[in-house]
Amino acid sequence: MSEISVREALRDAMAEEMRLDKNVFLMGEEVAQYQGAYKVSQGLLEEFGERRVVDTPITESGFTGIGVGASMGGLKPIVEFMTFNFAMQAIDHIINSAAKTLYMSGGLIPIPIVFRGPNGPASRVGAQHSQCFASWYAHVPGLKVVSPWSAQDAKGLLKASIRDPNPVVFLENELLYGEVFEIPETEEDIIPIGKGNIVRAGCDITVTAFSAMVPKAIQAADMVAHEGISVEIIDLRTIKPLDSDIILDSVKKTNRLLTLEEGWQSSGIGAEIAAIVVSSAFDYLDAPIERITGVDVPMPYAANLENIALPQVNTIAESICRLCHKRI
Amino acid sequence: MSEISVREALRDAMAEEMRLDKNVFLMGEEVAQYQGAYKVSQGLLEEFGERRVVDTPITESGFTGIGVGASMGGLKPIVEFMTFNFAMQAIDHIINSAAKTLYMSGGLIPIPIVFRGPNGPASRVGAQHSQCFASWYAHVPGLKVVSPWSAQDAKGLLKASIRDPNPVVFLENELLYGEVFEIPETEEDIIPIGKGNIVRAGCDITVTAFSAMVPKAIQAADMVAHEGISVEIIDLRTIKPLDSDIILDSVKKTNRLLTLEEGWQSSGIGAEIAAIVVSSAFDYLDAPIERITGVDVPMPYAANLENIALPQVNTIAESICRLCHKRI
Amino acid sequence: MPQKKNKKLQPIQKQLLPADISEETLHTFYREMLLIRRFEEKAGQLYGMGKIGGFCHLYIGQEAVITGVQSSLSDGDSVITGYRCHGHMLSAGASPKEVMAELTGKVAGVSQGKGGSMHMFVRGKFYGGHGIVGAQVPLGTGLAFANKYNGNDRVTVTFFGDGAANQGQVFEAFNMAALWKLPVIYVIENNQYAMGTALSRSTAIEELYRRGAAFGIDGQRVDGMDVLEVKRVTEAAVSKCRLGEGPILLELMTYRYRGHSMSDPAKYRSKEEVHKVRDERDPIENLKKLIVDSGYKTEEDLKKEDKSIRSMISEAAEFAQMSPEPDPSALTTDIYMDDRWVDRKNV
Amino acid sequence: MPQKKNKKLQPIQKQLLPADISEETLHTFYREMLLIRRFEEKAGQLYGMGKIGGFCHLYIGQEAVITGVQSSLSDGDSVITGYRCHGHMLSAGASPKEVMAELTGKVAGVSQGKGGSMHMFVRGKFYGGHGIVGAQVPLGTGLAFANKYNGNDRVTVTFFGDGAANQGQVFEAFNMAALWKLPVIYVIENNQYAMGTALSRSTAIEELYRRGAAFGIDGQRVDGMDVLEVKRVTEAAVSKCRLGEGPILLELMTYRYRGHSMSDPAKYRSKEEVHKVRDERDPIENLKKLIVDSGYKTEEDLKKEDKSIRSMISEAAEFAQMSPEPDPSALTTDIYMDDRWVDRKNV
Ligand SMILES: Cc1ncc(C[n+]2csc(CCOP(=O)(O)OP(=O)(O)O)c2C)c(N)n1
Ligand SMILES: Cc1ncc(C[n+]2csc(CCOP(=O)(O)OP(=O)(O)O)c2C)c(N)n1
Ligand SMILES: [Mg+2]
Ligand SMILES: [Mg+2]
Repeated sequence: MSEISVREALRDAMAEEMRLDKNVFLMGEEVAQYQGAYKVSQGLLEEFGERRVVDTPITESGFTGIGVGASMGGLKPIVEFMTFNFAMQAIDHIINSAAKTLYMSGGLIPIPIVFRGPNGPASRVGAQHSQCFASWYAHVPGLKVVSPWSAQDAKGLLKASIRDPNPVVFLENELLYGEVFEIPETEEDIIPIGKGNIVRAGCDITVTAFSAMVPKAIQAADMVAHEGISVEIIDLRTIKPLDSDIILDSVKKTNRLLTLEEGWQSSGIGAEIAAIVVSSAFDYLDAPIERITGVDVPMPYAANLENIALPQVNTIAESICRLCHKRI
Repeated sequence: MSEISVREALRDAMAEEMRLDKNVFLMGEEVAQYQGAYKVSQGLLEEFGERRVVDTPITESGFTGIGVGASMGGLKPIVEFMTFNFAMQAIDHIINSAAKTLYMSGGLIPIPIVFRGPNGPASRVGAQHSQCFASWYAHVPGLKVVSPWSAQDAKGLLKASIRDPNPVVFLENELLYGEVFEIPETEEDIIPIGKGNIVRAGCDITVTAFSAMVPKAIQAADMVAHEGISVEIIDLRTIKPLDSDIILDSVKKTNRLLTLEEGWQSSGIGAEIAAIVVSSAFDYLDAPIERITGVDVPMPYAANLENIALPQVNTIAESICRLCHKRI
Repeated sequence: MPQKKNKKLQPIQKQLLPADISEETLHTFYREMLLIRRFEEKAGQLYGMGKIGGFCHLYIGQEAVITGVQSSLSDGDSVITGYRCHGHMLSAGASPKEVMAELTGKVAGVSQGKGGSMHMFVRGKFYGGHGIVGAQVPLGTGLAFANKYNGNDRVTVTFFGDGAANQGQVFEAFNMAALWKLPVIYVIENNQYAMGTALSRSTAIEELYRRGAAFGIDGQRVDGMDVLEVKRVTEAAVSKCRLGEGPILLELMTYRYRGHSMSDPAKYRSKEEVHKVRDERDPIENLKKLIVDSGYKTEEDLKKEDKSIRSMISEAAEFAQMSPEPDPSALTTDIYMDDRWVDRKNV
Repeated sequence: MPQKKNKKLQPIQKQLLPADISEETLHTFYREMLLIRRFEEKAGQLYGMGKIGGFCHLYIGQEAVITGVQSSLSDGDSVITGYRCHGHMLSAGASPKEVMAELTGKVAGVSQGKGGSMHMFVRGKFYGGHGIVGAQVPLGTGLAFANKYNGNDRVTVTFFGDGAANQGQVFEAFNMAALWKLPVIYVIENNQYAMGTALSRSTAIEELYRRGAAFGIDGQRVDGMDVLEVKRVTEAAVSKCRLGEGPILLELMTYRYRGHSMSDPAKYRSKEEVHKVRDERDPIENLKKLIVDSGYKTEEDLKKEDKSIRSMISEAAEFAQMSPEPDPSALTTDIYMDDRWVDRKNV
């Protein structure tokens, strides 16, 4: 066992894959000399040189298109967005050039590429820098969408994403970068895309979460444990393809479901999960499905407002109790 | 009563509002001299001149930003996208500059603007020209999202959108432009944003639809009527804010729900509706909620594949029967 | 591409031809351009018959551009363009049958019927076939990036229109290509209209070859209706580009005879304007004259060839109409590549 | 803005000053620039104390730019910029208290605490405060569009950075502004770095004032550390722009002394480089010297004023810290404007 932060896990994943495959390279704003705006690429320039760790001008549409073109040309780019908010400038290339090309070419032109960077709210960075894009990308066939919580998952899933022959949108979380996790030292640390993870087994209610919502789910589960409620927490890890089996199996056991996400509610990830479950496990449901999401507002800057714009552990615990017909 | 096509209805809405308010103007590619790529702006240049009907270069990001800036400056722009596929180039301005500014400015800077154009699949135009963006825009607070079916709705809702002091994303459908509807000649033809419409009352099952799916819902309802199933069809008309009351009231009556849309399934509009209903009308549901959506693939070009990529009337009728426990 | 016939050389008037252009080259150009034209005429017909759907952007009038450019490329070089790509496909060596079958949406099409007129590819040579105006410019720049990354001397030619030249991502690509000295040749096919918008209505300065100057990219305007001129200029650009000196911008002045796509009544220009270009600048007619004047071929010879091209195209059209549509199961294939992760130890 | 004092004129050395610049103007500039600097220093302190969160982009070093530009504008003209906007807010007349309260996220802030450091506005004068690099350029062009539409003679100054200058939408806006002759002045605040990226690493050609040439926009490079030079050039540009002759591009050479935002260790440049600029080109120090040399004010006078500005800023900081946070109910207001449709008959 060794201790490692999510930041280091991501860096190690890239470094290891770059060592294994000379076609893998990293490009983005400030990824090289500056070592990453959030220091995720620390040390990569030193090890791999500026041919493979490429600082770009602030031109997301241009460098994303270049990344996709390089992928068509046989390379395996990792395109870092300083944050996914800025990927909106480039989203046409992610959708129209990357996600659709294999299909449009009748299978002739694969686009192996990873788009990664911090997604969703950070801390006090305001409305234009706090959006969660999980459901937008998950909407689109041809993309895979990954959003890890732990360091081990971050590493294993990023490695899998880099090896994947398809375009992968890899959604990180700035506030998790510094979180330290124990990581077992094993040979094979790949974590397959498309598989959720039961981070806590339980029998009374299923709670789905991903990224920064997983620790909040755990805290809430701890709280309600005192009330005798046993919560099963599923870390989705992959948003697309969604591991609906793990969710359905769990709901068939617990008969109750609460979904968590930091993003907005309308047509979010929780909406999709609720719709899957009410369609495929209707007879197993003993209670309404609830969704706890970021409040449907552009992210405010004020500390107190930002706080209540995001799901609270208390609220989660209350929801769990309500769904389980217990008072907290 | 007079007969009018959706195309004319949209044009009339713009013309009438431009006559009423000198700050309203139309900009976009080919909207002036060419009279609109799909002839929606026919006659507007002649009536209003090139100051108010403005042809732009093919630079969506630029002219959308200019539109939003003009709105900040006191005008009420109608920005036409030749299709909404191209609005991906400009989506940062729609989200970050238009939707969020009122909030970020503490209410100081309103952005009255309409973004309109054809959305979703047309006919045989391939993967990059056939995407439905309803759920993406509906995800975002600060935007209103409208997607009409009939000519009357198109006119009344576009007029309401132009008058609305907020950014409105107005999603049209190319294949409906030529459809002709009877329109009553009344004084006030505004149709309020945020209200669904029961286009057919029924008691056995609720079917939600919008835009080109409404006529398919009607056809399917006709088919199953022979089996004695009475379908209530709700034309959503507005996607955001969604008229959840009209849906919940209907489901509380029919106890069954089928959602229709041409867009992709994951985190689509049907997902949101299903999630709302299973959360707020759980005890009324007698059957699983089903969603019929566009198949989760980039749109193929081949005629037969394109056909089966989209919801079929047959499939809809089958779903209705299945949910109502009848065989067709 | 039609196979070259080994015909005995006829006496020619040397002075009519640039020193390094053989009669055979002229003849090849002629056949290649004619193939594109006849193909496009047939595509237009099939569209009229409802056999082709959606958009169909014909290349008629612009044949000299891709023909001249392609002739100056070597194996391993790549080409990319927008939706007006039938000519580029044929020039890249795709069979007229398979291209036409793609247009009719059949499984025998180069993209198995899934792409359509705008989305076709020849692996390793032609990278599409893109529907979003301007998007191919960073993509082509990325192909060049890959070549530079791999340390080879291949070049990428990235085509786009006069309308596309205003797109922001074009300038972003220019900047990076210049900064990183990428081996890319940007070719603006200036056919003077973007749909219904004449160039003068989309920009204040019509000298599009100057668009790279602010980034240090040299530009040049070329007669894109003269295949020999196109070849000459492109060859020079390619040689320079191979040396690793970075991007080059060429503005090829050309003209499209037909509407933007099939549904365009083209009211934004006069019939006279079109006729004048056809009469005076047609790339095929002018080359034909040169060949006949040179004595290498007679009018009669060329007519015969036209006939054989026409019949090849008719066959392609026949094939494209008779071929079956894709199997319905194809709807859900090719969304993702197989997930077999490459086992690195065996690479 | 500090109020101007009516002080008796001192004997001055006329030759030091441009003919049309009064000592009073110098003095006003001095006070305005100093206000920005002291404000920013205090903001930096509050950030260090955890009173300000998220991003906080200080303007220290660049004060002459907005001060000189603003002085050449009239009522009704508008300004827009990116996230580095505290100086622009103060220059637009926003009260230091309200700006500081916005930085601390309080309800008394100009955006009621909802916007933060990057998102502030002064209605009718300053249009933000935008967080997406380059986005303000089309927005500012749109403000100019509205003025042209309304047939008035107002101008819009659109500021952006050297890094932003590479963004595609900037070129798209240039093209339309030139095509439509919009009354917009583009001001590049070239502080030579975009975060950690020195200009030479983001573009091959560093003469950013040439970026509009391909569209017919004249450009000029200006010493942005000399407020008088900034004023002189901007005034000329504004006059020209008011005549309806279309956009103008100014590249103002300046420098930021602090890191990009508060968390930036600024390892990408040497301390010496920063010190050299501070020592030799500081806009405030150099102006101070001019004022003192002119005899209009003594060092002592100016020190006293600095003190009064410092105390005003301290009050602002006090106010910003003591003010309450927004009421929780504010979370869900201002998402949409009231839906009362305007009754057209009463307009
Ligand atoms: C981003 C985007 N905007 C608009 C369109 C619609 N459109 C397709 S082709 C075209 C005109 C392009 O003109 P030009 O670049 O000159 O190329 P040409 O058609 O003349 O070959 C337009 C507006 C599009 N496909 N993509
Ligand atoms: C589209 C976009 N990409 C990246 C960022 C992150 N970012 C914020 S400021 C900045 C540097 C901008 O530099 P410059 O334009 O020179 O302005 P300066 O900060 O020097 O004033 C970057 C990369 C962003 N906000 N928006
Ligand atoms: Mg053109
Ligand atoms: Mg800078």
